[in-house]
Amino acid sequence: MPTTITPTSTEPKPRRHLEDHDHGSGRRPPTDKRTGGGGDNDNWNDRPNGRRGPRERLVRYRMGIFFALASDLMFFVAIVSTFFVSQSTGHFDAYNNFVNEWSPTLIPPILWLNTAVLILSSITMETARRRMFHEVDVMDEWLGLGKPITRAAIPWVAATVVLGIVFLVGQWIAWTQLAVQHVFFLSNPSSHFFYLITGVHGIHLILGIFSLIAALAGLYVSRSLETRQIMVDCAAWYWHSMGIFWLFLFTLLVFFQ
Amino acid sequence: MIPFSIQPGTFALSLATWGLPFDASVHGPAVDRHLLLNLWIILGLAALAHLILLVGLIARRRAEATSWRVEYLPLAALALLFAFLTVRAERLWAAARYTGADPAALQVQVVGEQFAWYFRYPGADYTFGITRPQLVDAGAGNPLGIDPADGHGTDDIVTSELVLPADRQVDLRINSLDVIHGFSVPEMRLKQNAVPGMTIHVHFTPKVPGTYAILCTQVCGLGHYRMNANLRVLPPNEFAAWLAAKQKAVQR
Amino acid sequence: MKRIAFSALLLFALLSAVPALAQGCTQCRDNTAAAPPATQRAYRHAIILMAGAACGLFVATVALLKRSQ
Amino acid sequence: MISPLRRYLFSTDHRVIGIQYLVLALVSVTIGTLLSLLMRIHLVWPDRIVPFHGPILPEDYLALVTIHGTIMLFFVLTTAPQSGFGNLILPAQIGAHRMAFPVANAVSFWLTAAALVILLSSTFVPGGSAISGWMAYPPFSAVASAGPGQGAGMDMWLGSIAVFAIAGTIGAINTLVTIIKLRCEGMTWDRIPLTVWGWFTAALLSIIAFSVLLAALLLLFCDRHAGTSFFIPTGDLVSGVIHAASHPGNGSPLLWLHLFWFFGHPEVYIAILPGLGLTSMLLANFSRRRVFAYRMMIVTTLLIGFLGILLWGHHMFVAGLNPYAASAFAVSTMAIAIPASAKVLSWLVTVWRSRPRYTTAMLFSLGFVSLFITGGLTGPVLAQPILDEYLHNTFFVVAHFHLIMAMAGIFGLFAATYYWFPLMTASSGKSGRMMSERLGRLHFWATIAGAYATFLPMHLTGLMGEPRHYAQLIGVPNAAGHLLAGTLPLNRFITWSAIFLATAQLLFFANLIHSLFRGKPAPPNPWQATTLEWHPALHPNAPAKAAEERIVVYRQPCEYQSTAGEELILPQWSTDAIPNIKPE
Repeated sequence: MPTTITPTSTEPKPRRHLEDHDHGSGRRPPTDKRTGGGGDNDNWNDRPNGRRGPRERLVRYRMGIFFALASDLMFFVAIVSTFFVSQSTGHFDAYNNFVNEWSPTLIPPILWLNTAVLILSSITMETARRRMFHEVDVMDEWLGLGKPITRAAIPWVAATVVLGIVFLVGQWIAWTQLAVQHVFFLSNPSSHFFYLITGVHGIHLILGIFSLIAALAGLYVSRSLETRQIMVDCAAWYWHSMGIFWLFLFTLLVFFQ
Repeated sequence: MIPFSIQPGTFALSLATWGLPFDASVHGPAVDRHLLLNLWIILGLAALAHLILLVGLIARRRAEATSWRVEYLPLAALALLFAFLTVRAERLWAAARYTGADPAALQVQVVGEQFAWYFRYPGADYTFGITRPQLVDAGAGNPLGIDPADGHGTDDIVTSELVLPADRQVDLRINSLDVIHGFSVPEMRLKQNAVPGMTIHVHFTPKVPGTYAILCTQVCGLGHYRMNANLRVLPPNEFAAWLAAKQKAVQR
Repeated sequence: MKRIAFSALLLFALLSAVPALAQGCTQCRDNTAAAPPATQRAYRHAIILMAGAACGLFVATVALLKRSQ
Repeated sequence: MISPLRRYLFSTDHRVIGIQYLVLALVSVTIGTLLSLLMRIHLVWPDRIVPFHGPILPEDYLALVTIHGTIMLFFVLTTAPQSGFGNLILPAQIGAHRMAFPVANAVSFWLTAAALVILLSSTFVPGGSAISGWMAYPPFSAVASAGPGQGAGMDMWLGSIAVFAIAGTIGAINTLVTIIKLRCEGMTWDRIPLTVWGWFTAALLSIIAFSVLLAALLLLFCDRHAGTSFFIPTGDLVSGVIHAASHPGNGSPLLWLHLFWFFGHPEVYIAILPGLGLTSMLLANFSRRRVFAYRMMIVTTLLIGFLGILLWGHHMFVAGLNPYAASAFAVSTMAIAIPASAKVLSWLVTVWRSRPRYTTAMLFSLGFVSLFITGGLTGPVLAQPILDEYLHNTFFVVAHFHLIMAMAGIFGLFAATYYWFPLMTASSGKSGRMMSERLGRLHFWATIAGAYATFLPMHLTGLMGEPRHYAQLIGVPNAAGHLLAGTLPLNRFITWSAIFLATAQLLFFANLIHSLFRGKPAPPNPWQATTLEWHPALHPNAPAKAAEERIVVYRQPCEYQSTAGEELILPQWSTDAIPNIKPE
């Protein structure tokens, strides 16, 4: 008759050493995605949460920025739904005929250029982000061969900053062009929304530029590779979603007035 | 000391109908029946739940319940109960609000402003005159800004108390000059916010002649508490006399 | 499974309600005038947009929690 | 050695921040209660003179209402459960040693404090605080000339709420990431304690709702100062000024109602959800039972949150909402009664024939159940448009949300305080203190008696037709005066009960102060609880190197065995059962 023999575990479970914990920038190469095992007495699951290797902090911050962007999305959704409503609400004048004062704001053509610039900046930012995780450079840096990551990423981040500023200037020009046509914030419900949307989005971009500059500074200053990766990564995701928000808002302003 | 003094008689009386005020409208009794049904049901449910809680706390310890039936059967029962109440309420709601007033209904405009109610009757030509906010001047006796240039407006009757004939449907067009007010007549089981920029129609039929309270139920400023008026429901003939008198006054 | 069906039922009840979420008083002639169909449609779109976005976020986050265990 | 300022004031330690939040909430709740007492006293004795103030004018009364509502809802019922106990207990309950973003945590607290300061200081600006209630309906809130307090006071109200919304969003992000990312090993979907589920759902609702509120506030601010008219209709005539010339376009006040209640209704669930979870856990713990239908409780928590997004319209039945929409919202509102009743059923079954230990925390949880039932059952009544047409904005509504949100929420907070006081007072190296049970019981019975005596009669005055926000019931002209005078006897009774209820809270303060210094030292796990916040390594008085200890969870919370008379408790973290030391 068949019998199943379950071998009792002969070797004792490897003891944890309190001193060998890894704060993310430790002995473990930052590109390493293994968590433990391998009999190397270094099972990362034996660590308390928050101490489990290079990418954990990164993932946490990434998720944080995503939730922030989600709630920001609701902010824009609220404004857009107000846009739809006030677009079609009217009132009755004394003679009981329906008046809707909404007259579409003409979109200054420069906005198309700005949009292209923003898309371009997103591309440069993505390149910078990718550079931060470029495995060979990461290994070089981890082995102590200078800061190739920083060197590789800085120009791209800087380019993004420049493009972002160009975009903002472009938006400002668009505003002045409208002002020349005597379309002001107060002129009309649709102009309310044009200035409101572009303005709010512009403020978001200014914040984005600040975070990019912070990331640049971090690239110079910070010694921890992981910190630099986090800064650039979060700034990048924020920047991308601002670009996507702009694409939606721009389509709204162009086609849905 | 007794912190409050209540005549026991009136208190018991008001408890019997849960303190609901007198009901003077045609659609009211149905609403009251449904409301009282609801109140008795939730009173029963609350009592039952507390009874179960107490018994469960007092009784001797026993092994914990594992069958999910204890969860799902009562839940299903409650769901059915709520569905029943919803359907019943929706039918009343539909009867009250889905359809417009019948064309023969008496047309009255209700206008709320800080902090008074004004009521406008279309007058002999059965047509409301044009109003302009620029012309509003309560001091000059034109609180609604009726345009004198418009012929329809000249015979409009504006009063500060709502006078209605009994047993005739009335179609109120409610709006507001300044901020959101709440037009509420408890004895008619009637409530509708007066929203500036919107004309909202509600229709009902007063039944019992008498004088009833009209309240503002949406906070509208420091005079919110005293923004009220009287609703006088008259027998049809007295109402006709009142209207005729008012019209004569306006013509002059 | 029952729970899924149960919540699905509720969802159905809600979604079947959504088309009715128009704005403005459609009680009678004047009120349809007071809130013309365009306005009602706009309000409907706005309400659906907001509710939809919110529900999407909600479900996505719960899924995220479910996945990361 | 860090400076005490750094340690206690600008600390980034989640426990310290939690305590800071709770202190802020305690201050706020004291102020809010005193304001409500002023209102009650003014209602029945309008000619009383308030010391240092003089008679209460109608605008003062409305300012009292507004500040009372805003403080209680935002700075007590949102702050204390979600941010206070959320910081104190949440990380430990999921086996984490810290929150995900400590600095953001501190920033969030200081923003909240700033918001409170802004709100309170609005009393001293010319015109006083805003008088348009916490829902701030335009055009009343959009036009500065609509009343005293609608100028600078209203602006400060807007600013305060905007800052609070930002702070709440930051805190919610922190909570969500902590729950999703920092759970310890084995803390799977259905092993997460229901309190954590409550915090999770509430945080989720916060990131959805607060940003919408922020957008609405921005638009309202534009209406007030930039001359737009998103919420102001054309030709709106407020106190003699026509807002057509200065405000082009035609806004709709209903737009604000939609945006506000889209935020406002989730907000009240944010206030109550943690309490729901805590009640389930405490009932199970003290009656030595599993939580009945645990997964069902998880689903209902999420379902309440989810439906909470979809039923804001029931605040607008008589506000000019399309009657068909009213019907739809009535259905979705009725639908939420079902998960709520599922929770109540689970509580009843959990304690059924369990002979629980009547600690103060348990008493307050039972009180929560009672209040949740009583206050909740009036919800379906108000959810029916035809009945809401009569009850809308009467004291019936006031009674409803005070019972289910204010009182139940406060009872949840009391239960949490009595239950977690040992953890709140413990610090590294020294064990915590228990609160006095005798005083606690006294406090409970006084409080529940006062709560019911105060808020049950309000249903009746509401049915009699007494509207909200009325600065006077005496001396009102016309037939309305007669109607309102009829409610006076009951209102006197309510006022006396409210005074009693407020006075009873002195017992709590006495207990707090006494136990803080003289409370008897707490054993490591005083309630024989099974959840992780009592894990020796996660306990506040654990040594520093305990932060290296690995936490593993093996089972659902609230598992007990009673074999052959002797009771065993199975903590989530232990592989084998521990005999339950019966407290003397």
